Amino acid sequence: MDLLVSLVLGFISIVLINNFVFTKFLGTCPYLGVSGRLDTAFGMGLAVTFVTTLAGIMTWLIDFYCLAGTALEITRYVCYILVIAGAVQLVEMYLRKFFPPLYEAFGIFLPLITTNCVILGLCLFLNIWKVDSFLMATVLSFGAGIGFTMAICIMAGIRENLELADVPECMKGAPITLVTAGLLTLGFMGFAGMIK
Amino acid sequence: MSSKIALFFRESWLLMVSSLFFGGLLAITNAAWSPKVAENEIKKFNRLAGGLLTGATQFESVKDISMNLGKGKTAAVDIRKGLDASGNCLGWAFVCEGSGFVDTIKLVVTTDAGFTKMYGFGVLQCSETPGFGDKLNIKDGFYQSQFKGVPTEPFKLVKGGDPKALDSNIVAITGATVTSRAVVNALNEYMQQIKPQLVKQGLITQ
Amino acid sequence: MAENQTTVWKAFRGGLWDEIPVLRLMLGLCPTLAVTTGVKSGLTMGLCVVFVLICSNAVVSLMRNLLKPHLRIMMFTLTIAAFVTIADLYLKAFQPEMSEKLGAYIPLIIVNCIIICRAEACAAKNGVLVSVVDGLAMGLGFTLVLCFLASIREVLATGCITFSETFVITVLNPVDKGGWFTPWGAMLMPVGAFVTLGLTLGAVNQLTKKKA
Amino acid sequence: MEIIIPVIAEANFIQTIWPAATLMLGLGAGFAVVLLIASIKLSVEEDPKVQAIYAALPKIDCGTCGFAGCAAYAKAVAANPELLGRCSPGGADAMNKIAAALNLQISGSGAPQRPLVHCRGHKTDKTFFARYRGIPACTAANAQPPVQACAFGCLGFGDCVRSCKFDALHVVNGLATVDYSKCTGCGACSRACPRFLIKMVPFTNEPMAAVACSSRESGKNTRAFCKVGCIGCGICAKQTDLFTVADNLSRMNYEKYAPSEAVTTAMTKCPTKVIVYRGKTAPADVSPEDKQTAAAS
Amino acid sequence: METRGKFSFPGGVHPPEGKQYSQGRPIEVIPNPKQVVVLLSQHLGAPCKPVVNKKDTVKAGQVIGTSDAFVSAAIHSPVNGTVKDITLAPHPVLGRTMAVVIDVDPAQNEPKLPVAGRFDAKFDLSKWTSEQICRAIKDAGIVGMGGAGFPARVKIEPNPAMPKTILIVNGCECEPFLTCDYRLMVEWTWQVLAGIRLTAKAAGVDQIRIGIEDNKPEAITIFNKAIESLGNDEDIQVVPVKTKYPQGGERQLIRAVWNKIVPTNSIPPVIGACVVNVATAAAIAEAVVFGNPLTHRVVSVAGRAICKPGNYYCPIGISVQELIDYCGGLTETAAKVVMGGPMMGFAIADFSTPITKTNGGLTFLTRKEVTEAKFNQTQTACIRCGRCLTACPENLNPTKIAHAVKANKLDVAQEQYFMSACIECGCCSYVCPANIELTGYIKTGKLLVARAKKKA
Amino acid sequence: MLSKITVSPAPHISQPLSTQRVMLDVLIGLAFPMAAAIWFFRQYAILLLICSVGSCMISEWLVNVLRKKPNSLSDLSAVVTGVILAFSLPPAAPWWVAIMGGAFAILIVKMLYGGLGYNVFNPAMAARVFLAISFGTLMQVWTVPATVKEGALKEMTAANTHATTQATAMAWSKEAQKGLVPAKEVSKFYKDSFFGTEGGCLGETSALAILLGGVYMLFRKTITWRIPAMVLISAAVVATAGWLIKPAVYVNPVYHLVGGGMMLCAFFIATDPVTSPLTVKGELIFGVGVGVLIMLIRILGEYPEGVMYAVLIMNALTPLIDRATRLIPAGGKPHVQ
Ligand SMILES: Cc1cc2nc3c(=O)[nH]c(=O)nc-3n(C[C@@H](O)[C@H](O)[C@H](O)COP(=O)(O)O)c2cc1C
Ligand SMILES: Cc1cc2nc3c(=O)[nH]c(=O)nc-3n(C[C@H](O)[C@H](O)[C@H](O)COP(=O)(O)O)c2cc1C
Ligand SMILES: Cc1cc2nc3c(=O)[nH]c(=O)nc-3n(C[C@H](O)[C@H](O)[C@H](O)COP(=O)(O)O)c2cc1C
Ligand SMILES: Cc1cc2nc3c(=O)[nH]c(=O)nc-3n(C[C@H](O)[C@H](O)[C@H](O)CO)c2cc1C
Ligand code: SF4
Ligand code: SF4
Ligand code: SF4
Ligand code: SF4
Ligand code: FES
Repeated sequence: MDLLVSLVLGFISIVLINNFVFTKFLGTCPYLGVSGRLDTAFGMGLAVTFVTTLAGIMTWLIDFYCLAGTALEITRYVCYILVIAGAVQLVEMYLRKFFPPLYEAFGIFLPLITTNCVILGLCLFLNIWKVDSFLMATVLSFGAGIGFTMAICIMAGIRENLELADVPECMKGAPITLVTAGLLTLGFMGFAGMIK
Repeated sequence: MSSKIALFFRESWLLMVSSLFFGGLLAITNAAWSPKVAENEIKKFNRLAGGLLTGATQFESVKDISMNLGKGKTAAVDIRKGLDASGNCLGWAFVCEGSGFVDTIKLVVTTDAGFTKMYGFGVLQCSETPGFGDKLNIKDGFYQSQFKGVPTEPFKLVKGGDPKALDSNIVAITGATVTSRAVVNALNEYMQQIKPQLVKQGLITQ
Repeated sequence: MAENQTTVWKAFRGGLWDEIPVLRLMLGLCPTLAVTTGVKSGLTMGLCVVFVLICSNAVVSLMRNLLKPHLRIMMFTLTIAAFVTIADLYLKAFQPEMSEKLGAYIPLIIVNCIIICRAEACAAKNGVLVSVVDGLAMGLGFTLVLCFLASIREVLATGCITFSETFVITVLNPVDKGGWFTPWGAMLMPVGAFVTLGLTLGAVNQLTKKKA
Repeated sequence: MEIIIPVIAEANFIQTIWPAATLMLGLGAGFAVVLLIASIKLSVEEDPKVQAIYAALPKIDCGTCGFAGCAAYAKAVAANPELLGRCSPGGADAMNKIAAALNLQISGSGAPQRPLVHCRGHKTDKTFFARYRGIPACTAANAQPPVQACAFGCLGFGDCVRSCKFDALHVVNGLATVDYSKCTGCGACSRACPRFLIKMVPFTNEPMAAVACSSRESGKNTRAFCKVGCIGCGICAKQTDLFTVADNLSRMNYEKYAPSEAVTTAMTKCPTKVIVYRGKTAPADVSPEDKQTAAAS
Repeated sequence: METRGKFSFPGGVHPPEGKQYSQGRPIEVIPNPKQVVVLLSQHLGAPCKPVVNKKDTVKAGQVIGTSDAFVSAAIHSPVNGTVKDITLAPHPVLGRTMAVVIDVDPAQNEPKLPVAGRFDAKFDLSKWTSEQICRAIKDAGIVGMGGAGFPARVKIEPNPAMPKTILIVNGCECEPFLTCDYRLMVEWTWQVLAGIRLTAKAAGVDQIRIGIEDNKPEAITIFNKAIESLGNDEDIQVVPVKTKYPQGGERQLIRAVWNKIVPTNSIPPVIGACVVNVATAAAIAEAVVFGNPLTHRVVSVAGRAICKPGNYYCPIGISVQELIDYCGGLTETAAKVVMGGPMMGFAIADFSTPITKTNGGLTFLTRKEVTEAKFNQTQTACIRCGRCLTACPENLNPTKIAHAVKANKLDVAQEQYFMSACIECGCCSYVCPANIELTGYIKTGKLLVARAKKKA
Repeated sequence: MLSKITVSPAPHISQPLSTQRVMLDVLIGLAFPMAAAIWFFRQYAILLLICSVGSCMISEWLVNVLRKKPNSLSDLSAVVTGVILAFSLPPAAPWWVAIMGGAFAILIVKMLYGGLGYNVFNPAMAARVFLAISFGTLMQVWTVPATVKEGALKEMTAANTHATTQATAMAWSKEAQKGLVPAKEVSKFYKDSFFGTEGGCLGETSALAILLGGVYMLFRKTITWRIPAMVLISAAVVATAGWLIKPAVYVNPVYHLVGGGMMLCAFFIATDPVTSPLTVKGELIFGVGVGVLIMLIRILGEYPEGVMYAVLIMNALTPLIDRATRLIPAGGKPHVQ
């Protein structure tokens, strides 16, 4: 029961309170780039969730069983990124060949994700936070993706409305999106301190 | 089969060679710099603790002191004995953790040799909100100063009062009660648990 | 040779103005937002990126003719990750405070889009010299932007620019040092990062539009 | 360097580096195998056009274009050329290459198609009944009972201007006027005009002569409604058979047009001066009224 | 009224009724003008081709325009005279269209009189078969006189694919200021009733419901009495509906009276309803009984900006200017001249525009009635107050549609916000505090879609 | 004659209602709490109101000038923003805080998006959060109302001079949650919150005055019942749940409803049409969201008051809510041809 509660709290915390986009600035590029339309944003979010979960679990396992406490720690970053890049490339090819509809729906976002900070950031933070349980690592990885999905969907909704707004010419596009992102973080500060 | 292997090497030799090369490079760099990294860690502790324990030149770790975190969990406490150049014990320094407003707060706390008086604390890690909780960080700020030289009896957090009075009443940082309370609670917990263990090991007297 | 010089010059100018990262290319935003709380951390980050960019550009340029399509990304990330690790280690060893402050954002240089972008767009097509100059210029451009943003944020958030305990430039005299300026805590928080960058981008748009 | 060298000198070289180097070699080799097999087994046929576009892109999958990576953008541009120029890392270079891949240039065969606005009535030439206070768009104004007497002429609210992606069209004193130096002949404007005033015509010559009017009103009405409307008098048709008059309106055969004495005569003899030159080298068309005000000031 | 508020629909607005100007004025026959301009497009569907030539002499009631298309209606001369010209003339909706200009013969210049006096309770339906009635409607060129101008025969003729079960008579006249239908119902009760019963017979339906807004209690009483005095067992009922604009919209009326909903982008016959305006019914009665074509109609002239408001029986083709002159001219404060009512009518600037078959009124508005903001077109951005959404009788999102149209996102307007379902009633624009021409944008959007479709 | 005639699309008449009038009605509604604020906080209230409103108006004017747009001050929305911002400041906040808040609200949160009608977030609330995180300590000085002579809890009325701080209603509730005071004792003072005889932000103290203003706006149809009712009902439900489960630490729901910014939020802030959903269903969801979030933050969060965060979060969700509650035409979705 304690475990369950801590998992749930961990999940809520990483989605709402320590949301990677709002508090750690991770994944900002796609957050700005792919948030123009809600359906694309949602696809991107799902893809990120999939990859964070996958990468989080894999790197946690590698770290926990191979690297931690040995001289190999020095190769941590290289291992992480190779695992992420390789796995993503593989999944992409696989989907493309065997599940074209799924590929169309979210596989096309996969290459974009290899170079997305959320993924590597999550793996690094799992390490920094010293997450020591496989379940927690899984839940946090999944939660990070969900948090990203939530953030990018909210932004996409706003941006669809902004298209009709009389935003000054020089602020159109990325600048106003950044300002919006900033104001969004103001709101989400309300969750601060809810769970520690 | 052999043609497949040939294909494999034709396609992949570069990656493999690079892997080998970069692996080596990393290892060498690591070998060269890792001692320095380890040294930094110790330095930081020493600098913080040394700043509070004037005269201490080296710190000696003490084993088997642990904290009961409740729910059956325990954690080892990083506690060291501060020695002056001639090896006299000047006091104790330990790392103390508490959960703040944003994230965990880590402090280095120093006491006198008899564990009866606090010399003060330094901040190892604190990511409290700027302008609120991070006032904790201000070296020799009013909050930190309140702990300098007060007895190690349990502290009490009060809102309002005179911060200059050196007693167990600790005045909270305005707008950051949570942070302030986290520090007070952590200090109380740690000192209460550590002291008997030190006594038990015969390192201090009651 | 003359031609080579012009490409080198072009690469240099490109990085510092025409295609200055962040402002024009809209890449590498995460570190930009995260580390611009202070000029010092911005500068450190920027210099790390300069180092990684130069090295990775050089290596990629050297092996540009040997790359196989299916291992391209692998090769790039491997190279970059190795150099980033070295930079990280260096900071840990010689700049421990900065290393602590920048935390995960140094290893995150690996996925900083600028670096892969330059590997693809420049190093994979050009000789070593041009690639290295490109790396240097792009890196410096990035550093410049970081420092610019960081100086705005740091000044508004603290009133001063702090390099070390002894080296502090006071711009707006803050209240806690007996001045009049009440620092804006918000500038150190995410909102300060996003809004400053947004407004800067808007200003750049406005300025370049006028010129065109 | 001075830090590294002693280490290498001191330590057992092999022992220092073997764990890391082997681990990485293993990883490298492992991925090399897996990805090689995958690239062979999982290859998918691609549209060559998409491939060509993809080749022109920087392949960094940064998402700046608003699509999910370079491949997705390549596909989208291939399907919809209007998305050209979204890739900022690729810059102008990539854009030109994509344009080439998409064959966007107007093919060289025949005269280029260019828009011709078949109206010459500037605001000051036309009669108005009242004030239009509705939506400032031609399509909206055209759906209202006429405010401007001529129900065929340019409304001047610039639906065409907004449709032009190349800033090649402007409303000048109430009349849509093409800037032929910027126009690419894409034809968007001709689709935008609710009065069908803009026709894409073959620019067989530069400048082109044109009957800049669409009014099918009787001559009498046209005269009452507009100072520069075609009244269908037929004088032009008498000069050359390039002009034919029907429904009170003269029309010109643009395919066959070539500069000639007869056309020039028609221009000078046209009582309302509605036959004009249009094109890059055509003189700016200013209505008589404007001339007066210009002279006065 | 005990049923007040009972029969209605969601949404809608309550504009000032403005009926006081002409409500109390009996229908007045006006003298023939010197010239009439009979437009050749007065209905939905294919325009007519002229069948007379310049200088021909024409008799009152003579066909001057026909079309072979199924959805069309013939056009007749309302006067004796000579064809002066066949030319472009201003049309209240379509810009400038072809029209036959007829100079009235000064010698045979007596205006046509209404025939209402010749109908009474003893009207005998059985003299005509369904086919005969349809034939008469067709020959008389009758179109819907409630506004849409759909050829009446097409609507009424039984159609095996869509059997009709109910005839709903539209006596709502929800449009502010207009009173012509009210006067018809009160003065020509028997003619209207005869027309209704003929229509029901032609359409093959037994159930007749007459929807009248409850702000016209006299009309309701008169009709109830008339139906009672018929004394037979026909299923005719008057349904007093709530006074609310656009109660007279057929989709709204069907919902209020019959509690059924016409599917989006569809027409009433799909669910078995036939909706006819009272003026149409009156015209049908005259056509069937006397063989008179539709050449005259009652036009209400209302508003503060006209000197002598009233309800006038006038020839179709008479110009607005002529009516204005007859009514004593515009007042000083006139700001807008609207063909039709203020909610759906068309503001005109060219007063030579002729009256058409579908034109039930002329509204003359002062600047104050138009409101200063509307007159000066002072708008703010949409404040997203949602008033337009709650006012829309079709449950649409007018602000989103309008903004999508403005941004040229027609697919969004249609696929996400269902632009085509808009009935262009104007409720949204009426309530908008930001004074945005929502209905105008939506109409524009529909035109753009239509044009894009045509091109494709 | 002709020149006086105009032509424009139907309809040709319109409701005698304009944006300006809507905003004026809001200002009239706000006049009630404004009177209360001035009564309780005297010169503090007047100074902050002037600074905040003035700053908002000057900022808006400035942007219009810079963008060469017609002056939009006459729509009065900037004044509304200014007043609401001032209402959400502590009475003892320095004057320049109000000025900076007004500038942030209008320049960044409103005009960058194109001005009235286009902003995503509630300008006053976004500015309030900005000020709170920038000038933490300055934003937490709670002045005792000038009218309070003798008070409820002893500490609350240690002195009744101006600029004496006291805990706000919400701070007391937080204390109760931490077990420092019995919730029951705290709950007793809901009457102070209702009439406004307690510390708090300028405009929020008197629930009574806000209610009067709200009723005026409801009567004028400036706002509908939907958002206020949903905010209050949902908040009451959450508060009641907490209260029933742990009456020792959670104050009673009435206290939550009349205390803090709840009333001001329900009637004047959450109802901002620009930043709340368009559809009826959307408004209901929005109201529930705001109410629940306020209570979650009050009960579970570290902040004593949740209004500003709750409103901003729901503002951000508004486009998605609008989308989720998209209207279906009365005749059903059209068939795809
Ligand atoms: C935009 C703006 C920002 C200001 N910021 C501050 C500030 O951060 N701190 C401050 O004490 N005064 C600030 N002021 C006001 C000071 O300039 C003022 O002179 C000062 O507060 C008066 O001194 P006092 O502390 O004796 O009242 C600001 C004024 C404006 C207009
Ligand atoms: C933006 C913001 C940041 C805050 N950061 C902290 C913080 O870092 N540490 C803290 O203890 N309280 C912080 N608080 C304040 C607490 O949420 C809350 O006000 C406190 O528990 C009660 O403070 P008081 O009793 O001193 O007034 C912050 C508040 C705000 C608005
Ligand atoms: C918004 C709106 C309001 C209408 N109001 C009326 C009305 O008040 N009276 C009426 O007879 N027809 C009105 N109509 C027209 C009816 O929808 C319908 O076309 C007419 O009643 C059918 O009869 P008809 O074919 O005989 O004209 C209105 C239409 C719309 C779209
Ligand atoms: C009922 C109502 C409530 C409003 N509430 C606020 C508010 O809380 N904050 C604000 O800045 N403006 C408010 N406004 C004013 C205006 O709508 C707001 O400034 C817009 O968000 C600016 O585009 C309100 C207006 C109305 C009609
Ligand atoms: S829309 Fe196309 S054809 Fe028309 S003016 Fe512009 S570029 Fe030329
Ligand atoms: S040419 Fe057509 S679209 Fe262009 S302004 Fe004239 S009427 Fe409008
Ligand atoms: S005009 Fe259309 S959108 Fe507006 S209220 Fe009427 S039906 Fe609804
Ligand atoms: S009524 Fe006007 S202001 Fe209100 S939502 Fe509709 S369009 Fe916007
Ligand atoms: S730097 Fe591009 S996603 Fe973070």
